[in-house]
Amino acid sequence: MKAAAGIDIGSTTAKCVLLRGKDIIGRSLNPVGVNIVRDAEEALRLALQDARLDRSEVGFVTGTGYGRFKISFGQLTVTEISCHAKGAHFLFPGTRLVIDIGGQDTKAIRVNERGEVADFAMNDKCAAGTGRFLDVCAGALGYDVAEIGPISMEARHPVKVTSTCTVFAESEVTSHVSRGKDPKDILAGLHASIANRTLSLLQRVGIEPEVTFTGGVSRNEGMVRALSARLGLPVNVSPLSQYMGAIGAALAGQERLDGGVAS
Amino acid sequence: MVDRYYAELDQAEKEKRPVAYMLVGGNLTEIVRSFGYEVVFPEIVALNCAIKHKSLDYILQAEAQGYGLDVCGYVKNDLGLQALGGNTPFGHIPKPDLLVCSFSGCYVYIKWWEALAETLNAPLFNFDVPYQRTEKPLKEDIEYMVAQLWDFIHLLEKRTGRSFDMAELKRVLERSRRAEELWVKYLEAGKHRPSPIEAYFEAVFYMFPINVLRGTDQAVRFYETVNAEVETRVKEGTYPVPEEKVRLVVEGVPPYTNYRTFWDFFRKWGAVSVAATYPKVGGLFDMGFYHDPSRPLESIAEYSLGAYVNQNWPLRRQLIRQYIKDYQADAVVIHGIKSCRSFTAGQGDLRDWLIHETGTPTLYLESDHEDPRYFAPAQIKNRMDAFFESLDQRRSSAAATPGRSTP
Amino acid sequence: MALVQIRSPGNEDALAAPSGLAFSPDLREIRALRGLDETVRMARELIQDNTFPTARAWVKGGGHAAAFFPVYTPQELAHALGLLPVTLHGGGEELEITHADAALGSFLCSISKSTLELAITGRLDPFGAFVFPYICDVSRNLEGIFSRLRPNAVTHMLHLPQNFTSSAAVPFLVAEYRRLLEKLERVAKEKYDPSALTDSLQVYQQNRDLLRQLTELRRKEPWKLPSTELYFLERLGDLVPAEVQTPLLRHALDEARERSRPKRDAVRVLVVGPFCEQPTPDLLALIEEAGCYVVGDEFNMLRRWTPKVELSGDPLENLARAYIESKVDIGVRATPMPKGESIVARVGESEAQGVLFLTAKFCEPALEDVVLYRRGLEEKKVPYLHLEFEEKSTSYEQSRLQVETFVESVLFD
Amino acid sequence: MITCGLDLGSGLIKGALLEDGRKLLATASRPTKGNATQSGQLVIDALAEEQNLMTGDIAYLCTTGFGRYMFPTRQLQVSDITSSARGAVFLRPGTRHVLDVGAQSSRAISVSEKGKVLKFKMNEKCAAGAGRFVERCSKYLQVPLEEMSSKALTAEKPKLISSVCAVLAETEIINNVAEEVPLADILMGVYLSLAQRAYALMRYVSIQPEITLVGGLVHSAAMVKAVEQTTKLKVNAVPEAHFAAAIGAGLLGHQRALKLARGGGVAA
Ligand SMILES: Nc1ncnc2c1ncn2[C@@H]1O[C@H](COP(=O)(O)OP(=O)(O)O)[C@@H](O)[C@H]1O
Ligand SMILES: Nc1ncnc2c1ncn2[C@@H]1O[C@H](COP(=O)(O)OP(=O)(O)O)[C@@H](O)[C@H]1O
Ligand code: SF4
Ligand code: SF4
Ligand code: SF4
Repeated sequence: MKAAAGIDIGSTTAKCVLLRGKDIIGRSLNPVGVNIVRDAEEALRLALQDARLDRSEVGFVTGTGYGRFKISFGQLTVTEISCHAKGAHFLFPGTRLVIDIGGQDTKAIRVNERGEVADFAMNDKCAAGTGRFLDVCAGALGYDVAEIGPISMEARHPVKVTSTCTVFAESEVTSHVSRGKDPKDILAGLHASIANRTLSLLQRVGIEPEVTFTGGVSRNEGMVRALSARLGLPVNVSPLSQYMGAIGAALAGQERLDGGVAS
Repeated sequence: MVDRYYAELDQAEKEKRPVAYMLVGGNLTEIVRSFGYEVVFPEIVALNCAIKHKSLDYILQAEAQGYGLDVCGYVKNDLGLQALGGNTPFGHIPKPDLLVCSFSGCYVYIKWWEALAETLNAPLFNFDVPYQRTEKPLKEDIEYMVAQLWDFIHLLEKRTGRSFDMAELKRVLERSRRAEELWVKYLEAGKHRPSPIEAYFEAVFYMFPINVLRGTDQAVRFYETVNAEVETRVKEGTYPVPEEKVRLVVEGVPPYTNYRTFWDFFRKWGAVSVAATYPKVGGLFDMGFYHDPSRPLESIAEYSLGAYVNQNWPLRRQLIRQYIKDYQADAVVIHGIKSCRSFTAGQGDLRDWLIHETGTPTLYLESDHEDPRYFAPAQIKNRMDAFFESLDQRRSSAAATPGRSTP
Repeated sequence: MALVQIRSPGNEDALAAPSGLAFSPDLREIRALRGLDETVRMARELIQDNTFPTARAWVKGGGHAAAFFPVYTPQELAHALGLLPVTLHGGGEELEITHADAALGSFLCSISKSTLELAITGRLDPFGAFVFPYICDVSRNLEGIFSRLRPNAVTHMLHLPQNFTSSAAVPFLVAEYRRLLEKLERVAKEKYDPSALTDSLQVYQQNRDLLRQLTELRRKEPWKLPSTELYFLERLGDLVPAEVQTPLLRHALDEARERSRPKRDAVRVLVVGPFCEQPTPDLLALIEEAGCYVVGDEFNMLRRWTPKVELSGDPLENLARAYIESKVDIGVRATPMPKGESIVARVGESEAQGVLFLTAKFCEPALEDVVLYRRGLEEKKVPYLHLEFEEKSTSYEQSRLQVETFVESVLFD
Repeated sequence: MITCGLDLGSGLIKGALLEDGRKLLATASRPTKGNATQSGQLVIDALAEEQNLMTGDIAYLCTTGFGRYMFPTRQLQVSDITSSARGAVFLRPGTRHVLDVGAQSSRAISVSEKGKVLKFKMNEKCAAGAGRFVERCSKYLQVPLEEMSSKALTAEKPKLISSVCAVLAETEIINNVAEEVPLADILMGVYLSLAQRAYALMRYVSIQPEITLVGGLVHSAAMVKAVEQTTKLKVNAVPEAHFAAAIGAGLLGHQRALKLARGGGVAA
């Protein structure tokens, strides 16, 4: 059986997943730079390497994410909204609500029992409350994004962060630091502020368990906890959460393969 | 026809004929024209500027005067244009001799006309139209408006030295009524499957005469031609969207700055609007209202009261529900306008109501009608793709598993 | 005396059990006279408690309450029916907005969102009626949303006339008030009685007179009554009946007059714009700290709109006529005279040295007027500053910088 | 009499030493790091050392800028809009309009011939219009900050940035790189976008020549060119203008000291 590849070109990272039947046989994650076509190829190459598979074994390539139109070697493009829904349904079949927080946007997706998108909403206006927001604030405090989640969870007196703008949040963070606030507390405040903003987005589609959290920011435990607390519900997270879009794309390709479309 | 209208304005200016400025919603075009005024509709000028990609220059001019980022783009387009001398790519816009503010459906009207009055030093008549909160107009509302209309008529008599001719007004209203009936016939063609009309993108162009040229023979003839064209389409099977896949009801003002791009996003998915609320900003003729020569001033008052945005949310919701049913629509698309609160405040609630209480899939998009800085094509396209994708998906799986309804 | 009886830590989700201040149904804790500082402190606490403790106490004692959105609404009508009229002035800085965004839209003022949030989170449950005046499209549309959200309550979009010269405006407004009365009667379970309305008009007349004396004192001797104090005294009337507020005002006036405080070297400013959404108390304090005396403002326009209501004759008509004949210049009604002239005249009356436009973000009525006002001020070389605010903000660096620069530009030569 | 103006900015602390409010003796700057009081003192020490003075020789110290309240030994503080205006008129007496582009905000100021602020406007909530944006672009595009301007000046067809958001603008820039827009064109696009935002502020307060640019971006010839192109007017840009706020604070300090010596004055 040929494998299906799903490639998700996001604003910050390119992800690729190889799927054969119901098995994820390879994956890759690399940063997107200036040459998107090359990054997509690289993502596929790395995933093939991971799966020890030859390019000829891939029967179908599906692209998703903001850069999906740049994947010139793919056969199909699907929006990341459908893909995250599909992917989340695949890993957590009971999912009814998907929260995807990526590098530059946040999405709330309500899915039906078949993993189809019933309704969705996205953040508008600006980059506030997204992964980028966390990246910038982590930078202002001199941490790496991977560290800030766990640190935020040690806070005892979270400070209030009100700035709705990523750039101004950075200066708000700096001014809290200069006033001698504990970085833990500032980070906890940042996480709470994003959780709150996300909740308001989720309200647009309606909150229904089970909730699955996807996208790069779901790797941040602090964020998972803040969201779950704000929702008052447990939240599914998989180690593969950041790959959810790529998994969904691969699944869409797999369906085509099953339907008899050859490459 | 639009060109001819601007040429006419130019002519009026040269001949020194009096010019009145009016708002589209609930306008008093019949009365004003019967006193020999040419009429400028700054909203229409503004949207034409946006289509021609000129609006940003005027908006920036207005912002330099101090109009904030959040002020309605029409207002900024108009005041910026005035400050720059009134020259548009399609002709010169003459200055007003009279400002008629039909306060119907939008509070900004009051502020806008006030600013014009102060900036251009022109007399202003405020025609206060109560907000419509009941299905049938209230007696006191009509009495209030008719009293104001008489004040207005007396003002016009004083300003022009002409005396009011009721018989002439009745003849004009008769022609209005003819045009209105033909317009409704056009709109209702959207009930056919596939639809021979595009009730949003196309109707927006065709609504010009019904708002601006009501009461003229020209308007009547225009809709006769349009309807003949629609009949030919049906006969020959040439439809605006050749392969109709999704039938939509569209709510909201279009993004005039990127009109074509926006339309193309719909066409790509075989989506056609079969009914829309925006072409009803002038009046809800398709809901049974027509100007009535036997009750001239009363029917004019009812017309002003019945403009789409002058209806409260319960009435707006009801109308949209009716459209979905009558036009067999599959989904609703709402286009929110950043700088127009009149239309937009509450559209989120409408979306929620449509999805949860009527079970209609609904997409909400946001940009601006005049300000190109707020049209983010990639974002809008992404949302549309995802929406139509999911609609498609749910349909095919509903077809595969009969008996299961799409949520 | 201990005012605070229960105070929750502001936990959003613990709303089922109402938190905040608690009172007895006759509000006797509030009626007790006390010193000016204490009154201000009490008013501030009451206003910042967004669970509407007075209305809750009132309803618990068997009464009914009606909520009114700013700016002008004839609260006398509710008063005459024995309802507690409460003005909804937003959610303040503590309220988190999570639900309301979805129903409204991104580019709207905060007060519309916070008011809706208050309703969604159950904080407005004590109210049986919601009245929204047509001051702008947002307030108007909000009524439609409330009617869906609170189907069991009475909602009304009050159309206030914009044609002040038509002879039909008063009869129209009387009819409009009658429609409102009919709805309020349902909530109050009382019938409208004209003589009760006349009594209410009188109660409100007294209340307005005192408020006017207080603002007059502040205009003349701002060091005796800073605006931060006046503001809370006035806003107390949002939450308690006029007859409860009036004696407190009288007491405060007497005390303020007697105060001896040094006069600072500050710039006298007229504050224009915050007639609906309210800035945070900290922002108000900042303005005074940075070197301004606020000698005139647009807060609490409700009680200034109809300076005098005739007491003899048909009370409903008197109330309507007072509205139509009012000469107030404000962003939410058609202008009685050109804005440019009007602002210059207002500067003159308040003997201000400059104007501070303090407008809520996205508040179109206020934003559009600023342009015309500016033009008038520039012609007469009156300095001005325009600041935008939001109901909720904690970072004041930018505002402080601008107010200080403004003060320096007036004071330094 | 020697007075000192200290501008505690968000990125850089700048100091100026003046003699009798007429002569600029020295300027110095240090990055704002950690404790503002300490960094500020370092600047004052550097100034004193250059002029062979003791700290006690400074008759009056006036602070300005974002951190103006954070320096306890100041005698007076003024806003950086007030001080930039004074400083600009000191450096270029014909100035009637000052454009100040700093790290976090841009301001347009119209001034009287004495340097008094008549009207001013700063950029709104959105952070898209100031120097920090240039810094981020420099990081992103891996061009050292000092070279941004000279590279930009070689542009042939500058590519404007349409996004109003500083963060999303970065994405837009990356897209431009991907689409192989020449680096110089992207860089000049950055300056032109800044200039356009600034122009909106300038129009609001009404533009009158002469225009003087102050703040950190005076070092960027590309910024000067961009503003000149956008406004179609000549723009003064002298290197000392980076210290305009510090100079202005020194001047105001001098005025104030004189008044005190005369025993009058209530201002501030
Ligand atoms: N190890 C990690 N721990 C916490 N957060 C992470 C980690 N890795 C990535 N992120 C976050 O994920 C974001 C990228 O998410 P992703 O879904 O890949 O975005 P996109 O699809 O837009 O490229 C980053 O901005 C960062 O905040
Ligand atoms: N040597 C330099 N070359 C180019 N740009 C510079 C240089 N120094 C500073 N800048 C620019 O000036 C900005 C800082 O300006 P400044 O007026 O000092 O800000 P602040 O007063 O807020 O600290 C930086 O963001 C940077 O863009
Ligand atoms: S209805 Fe909207 S677009 Fe029209 S004038 Fe009012 S605010 Fe502007
Ligand atoms: S703040 Fe302004 S826009 Fe908002 S509801 Fe009040 S008047 Fe209307
Ligand atoms: S600069 Fe800030 S406020 Fe502006 S759009 Fe970007 S993130 Fe949002």
